[in-house]
Amino acid sequence: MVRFVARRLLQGVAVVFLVATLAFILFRLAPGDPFTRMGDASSASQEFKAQARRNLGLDQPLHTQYFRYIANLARGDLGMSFSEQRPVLRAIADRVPATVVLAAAALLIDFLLGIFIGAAQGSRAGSKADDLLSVLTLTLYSVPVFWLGLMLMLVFAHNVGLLDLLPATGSKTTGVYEYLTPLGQLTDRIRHLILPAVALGLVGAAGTARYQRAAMLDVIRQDFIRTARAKGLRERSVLLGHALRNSLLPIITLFGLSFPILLSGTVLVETVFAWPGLGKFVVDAIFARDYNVVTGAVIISACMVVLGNLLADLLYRAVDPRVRGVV
Amino acid sequence: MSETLLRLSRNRRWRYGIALLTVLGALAALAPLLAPYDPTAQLGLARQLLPPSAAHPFGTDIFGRDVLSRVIYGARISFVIALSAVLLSVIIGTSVGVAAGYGGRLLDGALMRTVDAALAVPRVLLLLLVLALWERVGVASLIIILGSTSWFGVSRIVRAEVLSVRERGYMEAAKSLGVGQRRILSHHLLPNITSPIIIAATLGMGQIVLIEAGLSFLGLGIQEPTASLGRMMQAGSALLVNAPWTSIFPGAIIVLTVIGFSLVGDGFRDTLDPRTA
Amino acid sequence: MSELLRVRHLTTSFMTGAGLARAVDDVSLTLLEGETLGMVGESGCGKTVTALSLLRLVDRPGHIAHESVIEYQGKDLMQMSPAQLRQIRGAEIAMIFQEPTASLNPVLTVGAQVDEAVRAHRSVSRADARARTVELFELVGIPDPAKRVNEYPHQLSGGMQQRAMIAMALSCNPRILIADEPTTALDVTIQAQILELLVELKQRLGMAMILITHDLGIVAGVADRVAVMYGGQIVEQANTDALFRQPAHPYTSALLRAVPRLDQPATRLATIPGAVPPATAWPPACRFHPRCPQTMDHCKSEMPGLTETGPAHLTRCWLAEEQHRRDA
Amino acid sequence: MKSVPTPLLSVRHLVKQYRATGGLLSRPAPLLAVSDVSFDLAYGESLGLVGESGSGKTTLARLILRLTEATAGSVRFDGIDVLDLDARSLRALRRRIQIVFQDPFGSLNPRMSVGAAVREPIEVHNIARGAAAVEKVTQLFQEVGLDPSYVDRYPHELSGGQRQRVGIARALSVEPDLLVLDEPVSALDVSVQAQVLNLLLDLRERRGLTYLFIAHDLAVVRHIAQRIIVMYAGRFVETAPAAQAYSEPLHPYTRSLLSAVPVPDPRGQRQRIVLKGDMPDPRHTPAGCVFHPRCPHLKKDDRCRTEVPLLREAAEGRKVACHWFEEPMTVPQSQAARHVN
Repeated sequence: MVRFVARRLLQGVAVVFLVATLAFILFRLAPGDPFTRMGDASSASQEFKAQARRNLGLDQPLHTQYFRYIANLARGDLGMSFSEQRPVLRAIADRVPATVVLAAAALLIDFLLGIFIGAAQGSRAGSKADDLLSVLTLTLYSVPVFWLGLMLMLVFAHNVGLLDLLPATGSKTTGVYEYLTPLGQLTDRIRHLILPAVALGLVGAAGTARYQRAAMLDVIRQDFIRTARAKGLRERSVLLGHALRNSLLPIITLFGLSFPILLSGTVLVETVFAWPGLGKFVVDAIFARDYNVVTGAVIISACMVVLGNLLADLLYRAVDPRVRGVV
Repeated sequence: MSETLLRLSRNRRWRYGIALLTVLGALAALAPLLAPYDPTAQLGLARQLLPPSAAHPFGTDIFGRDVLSRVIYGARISFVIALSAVLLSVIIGTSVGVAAGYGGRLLDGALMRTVDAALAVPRVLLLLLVLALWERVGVASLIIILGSTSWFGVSRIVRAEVLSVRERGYMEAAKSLGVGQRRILSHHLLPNITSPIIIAATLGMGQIVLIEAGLSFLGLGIQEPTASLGRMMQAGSALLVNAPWTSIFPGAIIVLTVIGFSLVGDGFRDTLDPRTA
Repeated sequence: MSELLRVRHLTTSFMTGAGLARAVDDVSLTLLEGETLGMVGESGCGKTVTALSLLRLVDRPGHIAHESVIEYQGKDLMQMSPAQLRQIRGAEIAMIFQEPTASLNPVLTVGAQVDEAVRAHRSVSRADARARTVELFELVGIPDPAKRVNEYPHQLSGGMQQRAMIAMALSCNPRILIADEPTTALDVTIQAQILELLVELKQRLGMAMILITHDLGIVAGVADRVAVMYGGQIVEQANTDALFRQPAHPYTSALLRAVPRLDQPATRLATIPGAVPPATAWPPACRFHPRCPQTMDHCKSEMPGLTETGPAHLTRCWLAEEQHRRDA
Repeated sequence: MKSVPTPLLSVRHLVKQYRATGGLLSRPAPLLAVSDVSFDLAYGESLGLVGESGSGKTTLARLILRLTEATAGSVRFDGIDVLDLDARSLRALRRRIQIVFQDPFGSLNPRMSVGAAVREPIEVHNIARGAAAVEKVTQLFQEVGLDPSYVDRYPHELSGGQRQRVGIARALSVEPDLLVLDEPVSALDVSVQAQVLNLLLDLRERRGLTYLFIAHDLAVVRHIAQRIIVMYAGRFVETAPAAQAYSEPLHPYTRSLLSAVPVPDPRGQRQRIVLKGDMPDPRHTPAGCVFHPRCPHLKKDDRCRTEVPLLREAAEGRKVACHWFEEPMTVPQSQAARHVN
């Protein structure tokens, strides 16, 4: 077990290293460097740019740049953020918690709702309810997550929506939050979380439900379900104890694969709801031409994805005895 | 082949999907004929932000442009981008997948580790990384960017399929009959991996439509004044209270398009995938 | 001996892409207490669907016709509620299947799967159920049962998996065991072990057994009576000895001559032309007539009934019926 | 001294060892699939290779055809060193050795019509082209008892027996000398199995083919083979002319195997020797005789547990790998029946 985790962590480090290398290549292969690209948008003088290039080592040969970049990375140094005038890592660290909270809440909605709907559909495949839910999940699956966010806002948000129920943007009520009781603060944060998390979670849940339905159908066709019925088990035990349980195996794989998709979604949702997380930070950084932040965010996201995959692998091993003992 | 078509036409999802895509595709293809206005024409101050009416079924935007016309042209761009980018990604993905699955351990390892790394980066972030280097992107460069960052999944599917087909009896049979490598590849391997590629490609088109819209929404894709659905929604998001139609309609068209691709993809999966048939 | 199971007009059909398939068509049979009834036929003849229909385990798109009667000790399973049916399944009538690997849930220990069968029909504690499971494992000859109950199916060999399936089937001392091709997926030497085990357990526990197989050799060694299936129907039914000595249906005799044997000179085998047609395309009238060496005009126009052609010997064949009438 | 004709196929000390895929946790244990086997196959002979799953019989066939590479040993076909051929010569050799696979469905490309499947080797080996190739396909279809109008059908449109006939026609298309038949009838129903077996007998007679017939079903092998090799856990345990192997088997495994075959005659039931346990795990084969943990021989002793029995001459043309084959092996009834421990 320890060996498995160690091995997968090592592989994860290799993946992150590769991501960093790809990012390096992408940037250096592109014509010019951040400063030429800044071009006329920046009023900085030629001397300033040349000085900045020297400071950043951009005048060095490529391999020297690469090794320095990797060496810095190994020390956890992702460079400086131009726009915030502080280390990228620290700037990112400030944003990560908000994104993790949003992603976790969305993940919860995604899988709880998705598995429930998909399993219900799969066990009654072909029924009217199944057809109806299929239309619903297909539609939700096809909705751009940011548009769903806008539509939710249009219905539920303060000052915007028809129902005026929840705050539209931000992660807390500015100006008021500091004066709330701890419980009030929590409520305030949760109220802000609901819309973005639901937008992100619903789209995910639709995909999960489609997958879960197929997985359930797949399992129900298998011989051991017939065995379970033949020994006189209640239909509920057959469905929960055998069918659902086994159908969750492919869902765990989906769980591992959903992390990058989820993080993609946060970029869009955070922009819609002005959620102060990593995604919004990256988008702002692009317009501010703060390239170190973009690279840093890509690397940090890769780390999150790697950890997520490890989590999925561990879950899989916990549930499927056949893969235990196989490294 | 005709038998496959017959089975497809019996699949309800596939039929609905094809019908939906045909309508939307016709709309996109015939945009110049069908759009009531020039999508970039600003019709004057008096016609700014008009709610839906007989003259403007989808209303007008803040510059007084006809939203229906812009939606039709936007759909046209979405279609062009989705089809071309997926074509590109399928070509790259299939080549890489076949090379990895059939080209020996070393090549497989190198290619798949690279794909692992690429897949570890959330797709939108990856695109932001690439787009950060471009000032303004036109349709052509967007297609190249989207296509060249969308093949990772395809290559994995193809590789898995190649590895599985490699073990099938008929591959060994061909080998034992003295059939050469190249012929085995073209006559026995490739024809048997087309189904998953078709399925992945169709479902991929829906995803590209969504991603392209997302990028434009962030302000990084197609630039104004060209009509793009994502960009329209971005502009619309600022006017959510006053002019919701400017964001509702472009979104709805995207939803319909993606539903179409998903239905067709599901239909292909139901009929072509031996595991579910 | 009294009748344990009495099946009348059992008909099971499937809606398929190619049309309606009457996989089992008007099958009637009787199982007496303590006897072994063998059901033989080639693949696609409806043996397995018959077995599943007996416990109403046919899944959609399969459907058992309403007029079918499946009487167990006088009670019709067709009329039972799901709850009543559950009290029969596993407790009174148990089943084992062809592929032990596929028939066991891969993510549960074999012990847990047997425990579950015990607890489905008896209100016993977990510990008692487990004790019973260990006892059952010992009964079916799984070495080191206390350890094996905690293993997962993939950790057992095919033969051991089938023993675990048998243990599960026997958990509530059923009166009837339906074994559907229980040894087909196994090697010859393991097949011999399992067959021997089944025969021994049947005797020891006083069960009746329906043994479904394509292997005439297995039937000859194990069954008291044999029903031969072709095209979803029973075409011949007789005591084992009579069936092998004097097969009355041309299909039975052709099948017997087509089997390669160790106990006779290795001569050229007799063949049956063609193959079993799919269930969606049974030939009209006698279903065997396109392959039969003795087809008469009558066989192409009217389906023969299952009639008595000897003592306790039923045959579905115009020719056999005619011969019997002449002899009588 | 009699002049011994050169055999068509000569296998010497052939070994196939798989590297175990041991990771960090499991100790890599080499897996010996075929362990030092030697045999000859004469022109026109039919040799039956019998064993249960995991005995190594299919691996042996694949080694001979070089569908998998041998670890050690030699295979000579008509004087040619098969294991030493380069890719080009190997393809040429494959005209002369052909294989018919167990699963007729799996061994046919689902996207290729069966006519095209039979024509492919004809064209690849430049035996005929165009209309001549089509004509040859028609002839082959007729020869194996298939309606030539089936050429445009796809494998899934044919029955199992028909597909196996296509497989045979395809193998014959290149006019081979040796036909390796890997369980060619075990996926077929009894009535169809008999048809295909008879076809194989006819073809052998008509074309003077040499057969290496691999099967687990002893009754089937008996109808086609003149000589039998019995394999167990990667080793040959007995080789004998068919008549003797069946009437008077010498190795305890052969005896048990024969006695385990069900006889379709309720009055002709014989005393069965039911073996205990399973085939050994190929990664942990027992020391000494591989068969000793299951062996019912009364004389089984320490030698069986420690010393590997060599395949030694038991009589003219017969070899057995058992320390005790000369000793009678009557198993007491109680022991035969009691297999449940």
